[in-house]
Amino acid sequence: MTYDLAFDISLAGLLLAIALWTIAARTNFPAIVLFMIYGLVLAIVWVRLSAVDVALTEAAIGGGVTSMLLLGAAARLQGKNVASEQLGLPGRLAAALLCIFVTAGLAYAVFLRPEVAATLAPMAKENLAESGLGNPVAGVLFVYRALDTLLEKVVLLLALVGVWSLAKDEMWGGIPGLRVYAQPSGILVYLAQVLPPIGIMVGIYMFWAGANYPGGAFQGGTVLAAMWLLVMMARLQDVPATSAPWVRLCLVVGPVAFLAIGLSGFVFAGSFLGYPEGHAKPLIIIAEATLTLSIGVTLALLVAGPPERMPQR
Amino acid sequence: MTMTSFLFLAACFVLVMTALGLVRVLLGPGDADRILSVQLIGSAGVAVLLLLAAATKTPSIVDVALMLALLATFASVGFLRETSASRSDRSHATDSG
Amino acid sequence: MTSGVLLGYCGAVLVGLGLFGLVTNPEILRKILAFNVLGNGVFLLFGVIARRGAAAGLGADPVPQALVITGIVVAFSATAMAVGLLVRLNKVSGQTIMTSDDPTNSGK
Amino acid sequence: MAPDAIVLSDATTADGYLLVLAIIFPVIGILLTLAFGGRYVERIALVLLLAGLVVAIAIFAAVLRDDQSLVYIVGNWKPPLGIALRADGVSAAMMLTIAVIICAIGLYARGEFGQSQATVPTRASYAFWVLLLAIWSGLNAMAVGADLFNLYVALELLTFAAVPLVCLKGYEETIKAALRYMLFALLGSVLYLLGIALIYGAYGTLDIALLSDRVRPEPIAWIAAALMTAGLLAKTALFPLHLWLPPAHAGAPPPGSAVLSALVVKGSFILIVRLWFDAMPGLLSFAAAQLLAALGAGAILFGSVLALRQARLKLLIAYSTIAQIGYLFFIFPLASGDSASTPWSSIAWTGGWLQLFSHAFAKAAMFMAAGLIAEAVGHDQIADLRGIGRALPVTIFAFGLAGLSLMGVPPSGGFVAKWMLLSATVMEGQWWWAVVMLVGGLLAGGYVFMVLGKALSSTTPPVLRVSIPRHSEVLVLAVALCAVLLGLVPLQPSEFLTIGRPDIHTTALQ
Amino acid sequence: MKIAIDIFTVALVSAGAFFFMAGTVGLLRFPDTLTRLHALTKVDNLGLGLIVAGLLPQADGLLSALKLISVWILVQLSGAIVSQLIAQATQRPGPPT
Repeated sequence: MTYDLAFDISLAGLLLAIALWTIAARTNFPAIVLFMIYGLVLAIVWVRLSAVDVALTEAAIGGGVTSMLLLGAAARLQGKNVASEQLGLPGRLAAALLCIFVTAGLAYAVFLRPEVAATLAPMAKENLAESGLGNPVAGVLFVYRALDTLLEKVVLLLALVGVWSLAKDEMWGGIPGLRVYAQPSGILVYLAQVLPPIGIMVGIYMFWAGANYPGGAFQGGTVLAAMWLLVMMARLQDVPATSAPWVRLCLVVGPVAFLAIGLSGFVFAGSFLGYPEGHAKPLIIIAEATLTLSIGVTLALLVAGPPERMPQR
Repeated sequence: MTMTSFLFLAACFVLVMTALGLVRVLLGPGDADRILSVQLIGSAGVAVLLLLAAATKTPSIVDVALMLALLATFASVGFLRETSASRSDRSHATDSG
Repeated sequence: MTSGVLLGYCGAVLVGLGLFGLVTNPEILRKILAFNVLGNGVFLLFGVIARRGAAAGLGADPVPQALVITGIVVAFSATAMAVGLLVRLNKVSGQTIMTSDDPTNSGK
Repeated sequence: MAPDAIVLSDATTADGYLLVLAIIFPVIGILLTLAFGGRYVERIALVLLLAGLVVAIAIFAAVLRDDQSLVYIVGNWKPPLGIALRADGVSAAMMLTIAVIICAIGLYARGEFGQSQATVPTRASYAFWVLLLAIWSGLNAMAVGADLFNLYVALELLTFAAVPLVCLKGYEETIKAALRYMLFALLGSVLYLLGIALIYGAYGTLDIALLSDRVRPEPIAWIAAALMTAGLLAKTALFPLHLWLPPAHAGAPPPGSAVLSALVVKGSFILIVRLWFDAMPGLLSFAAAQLLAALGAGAILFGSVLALRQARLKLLIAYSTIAQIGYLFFIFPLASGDSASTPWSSIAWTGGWLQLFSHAFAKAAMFMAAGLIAEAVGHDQIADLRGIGRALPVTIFAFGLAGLSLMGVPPSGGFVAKWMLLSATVMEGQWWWAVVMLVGGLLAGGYVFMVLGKALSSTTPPVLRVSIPRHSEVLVLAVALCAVLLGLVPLQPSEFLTIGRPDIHTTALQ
Repeated sequence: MKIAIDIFTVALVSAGAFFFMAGTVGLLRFPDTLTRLHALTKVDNLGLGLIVAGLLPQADGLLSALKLISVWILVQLSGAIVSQLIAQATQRPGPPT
């Protein structure tokens, strides 16, 4: 069985070549295109590392929303690239030396593997039954390290507040400046009609499967975000104002539900973010379902950017 | 040669072949050509993942392929945003890398 | 050499590449891309450690996997916020690069 | 007999739930303001500020009463699988400082970001209150975090709240400052995360107490520690990674500057201390400690000299922050020496933390004072502040009091802190740091008097653009007085700051 | 029986991999964007189609087989739409070719 090693070597080589190229490309657009391919190759790498949950996340983020975000940014940037601000050769050499030093240190650290691999896998698996989940990664995210997950959702919302705060004063609460087509081509409208139903199904499947198989709220939410963006870009639905009550409700419903379940743990499970015995799985499903929605809306609005116009009345 | 080895070999072949297609990103000349290679490697990525799913007998890998297939269009849609934006606003310098 | 170790070295190189791009490229958008390459290198190291910790019938240790998923979310939020700042800066001043000189350093 | 660290991590203590509340209360505020679109943002924020202050006092009281750490095991999942929160004496004191300063800043900010009854929420005021709450949540999570990855999330919470605060005004230079800050902060967190990966790979846990037992002085631990420290230094803005700080801290609106300079940079500093003294106690060699302190010395000299050369008041204060952060790093060589049985029983441990607390109060007061001055005269050019002392006597008095603490002149918290650090240099025989500290004190005197001299130089007060409400001035004075009152702490290692430190455990390791 | 199924898989997957190679060659060698687009469509249709068909007998159960087919359909759909989008973009007047 040496073919799998051959595959991994090709994969690693491809990944490095693309990364090198992304860094070295002279202009922005090829760099972004390469970066999109890079995300795709990474998803395969994660599969090879037996981390299918991460592969799904990377595929969803790298393939969908990051591409839209970066291409949208490239389209909005005005003014040409000035190469004169390049760091001088001595500076670049010094930087290269530093980076080689760091890489060497890390490679040495990879080389120095402990005799007994450090792992929490047995412990994570052993305690999983108590929660009724079948996917150990979901177990870590929603049971053992639920506090991290909760705070990370707050980080996501905070990033959105940060992006919104970049609006002009008079546009506050207005409509994000997502680039939509003035006259979308028929084919795009067709795509935006056909793909979202499938996408929403996949998104719900991801979150539903996530309890027992790879997948989960984040992967599902990302798919929903991509689909919603597509619909908005094809002008099948208007971009909502950031002050619209339903938008605000969708944004917070997941974190609020998760936090409420966490706080109810004080009373019913004797601990914050603990789950009462026998009720863990339904509670986690409720949290994941609402989080899927909130994550979808948050990610889409992050891509859409700060408010740039006011709703017309 | 076992089935597993064959599937790995096939995955390896598809991967290397489409990797060569990446040269198109370098050559360009237009952005549409660059997007074409994204499209090619997207399809290849789906194929590779399906082969890996069969080779390692891990059905959940098919979900990753499903995700890639679903989102494969987005690069192109994003690219169209790029051209439509540059058409309407100004001429955009996006030439060879 | 197993594939895990191979991908580990790969992650180390990605970190170096990303760091180099982040430090040397004045173009802000490219700095953001480089940050993502760097971040992915770090995640890859997590992945190699997870793979190394395969036990109890699991293909990889779930704890580092969960950390990576959290990390990817945070990295995406960071990218979105940095892009937002960049677009705003460009709109206000027409700049797309981070100048190396520090206007406040000169004092008077 | 004091329990050792491993036993400590095992059980939730009676008042441990307070630690969760300290993190969660601001989060509730963020979610509420997002849901209700911000019409009530100020009221929600003020209610939660009060609640948070009560929690912080309760935590302080509980630690003081029980003479031991508060511990909370989240979800009843013990480390290494789960996450623990711990508050020792240092955390409790830190949280109280944070609470008092944030509440003061909240009251102060009502002038700039307050909402009258009928108005629709404006962009800046909405964002400010949300970000202030988020910073508080992040800082509390930093203070009580006992898991390296949980601390990473807290660190990011802090970054994502701090960056938009910098460019709230939306001017070109503030956006640029925010972007620069963002890139430095992102680099910092990604390096920190890299260290986490290596540590988990080598030791199989991220819990600080468990790590203190497992980490050995070996190459992998060195590489991880170096990466994490480098990342955190970028976030703390220690020389020579300080480039982002002056434009960012000077560009934010005054309440924002105050919270950034007084508190946010300290968040990552706590983590550096936790890393070297708690998670990897066996790793802090003489050379590493000297290197950290040398960077601190560089910061003191560089920051102070540049502060002297500034024409704008807010930039001067920002450069002074760089210098004052430098003092904090003397804790590494001076507390880890041989003169005391454990680092925490050394005089430098208390001195270092006291420097952190007193600088927090002093710097908050200074930026708040600078904000009032800028509001009154419409600019902050030092050269044109002639006679401002006549117009705003209370504000200038508060500025002067805060300045005393920065210089290290008695009676002030800064004096006691610097005196303790100086004594420690004598006890440790590391006189070279004493020289730096004395020079730094003189330079601080230089820049403080540069401002005061101008402010008091003329007898004719300048025409004020707007009049400053008296209560704002009194508030600034109260914060400055806190910095002075810290000087009443007795000149010996404080018992409180040693509560919950794993004394038996570490000595056994050495 | 097992042998026959395996031979079927090997044959179809090999044929699919061959089409991926053909697609790459086309992408690199064909003179302009539209002909390259044509080459790419071949890959999407035939390359991936053959690989999916080859893997079908290896799937464990009807549901897995259906998932494989739906992945293929999805790639077909997005492939067709992307071809249209790119063709439109290249046909409109403007700087990128």
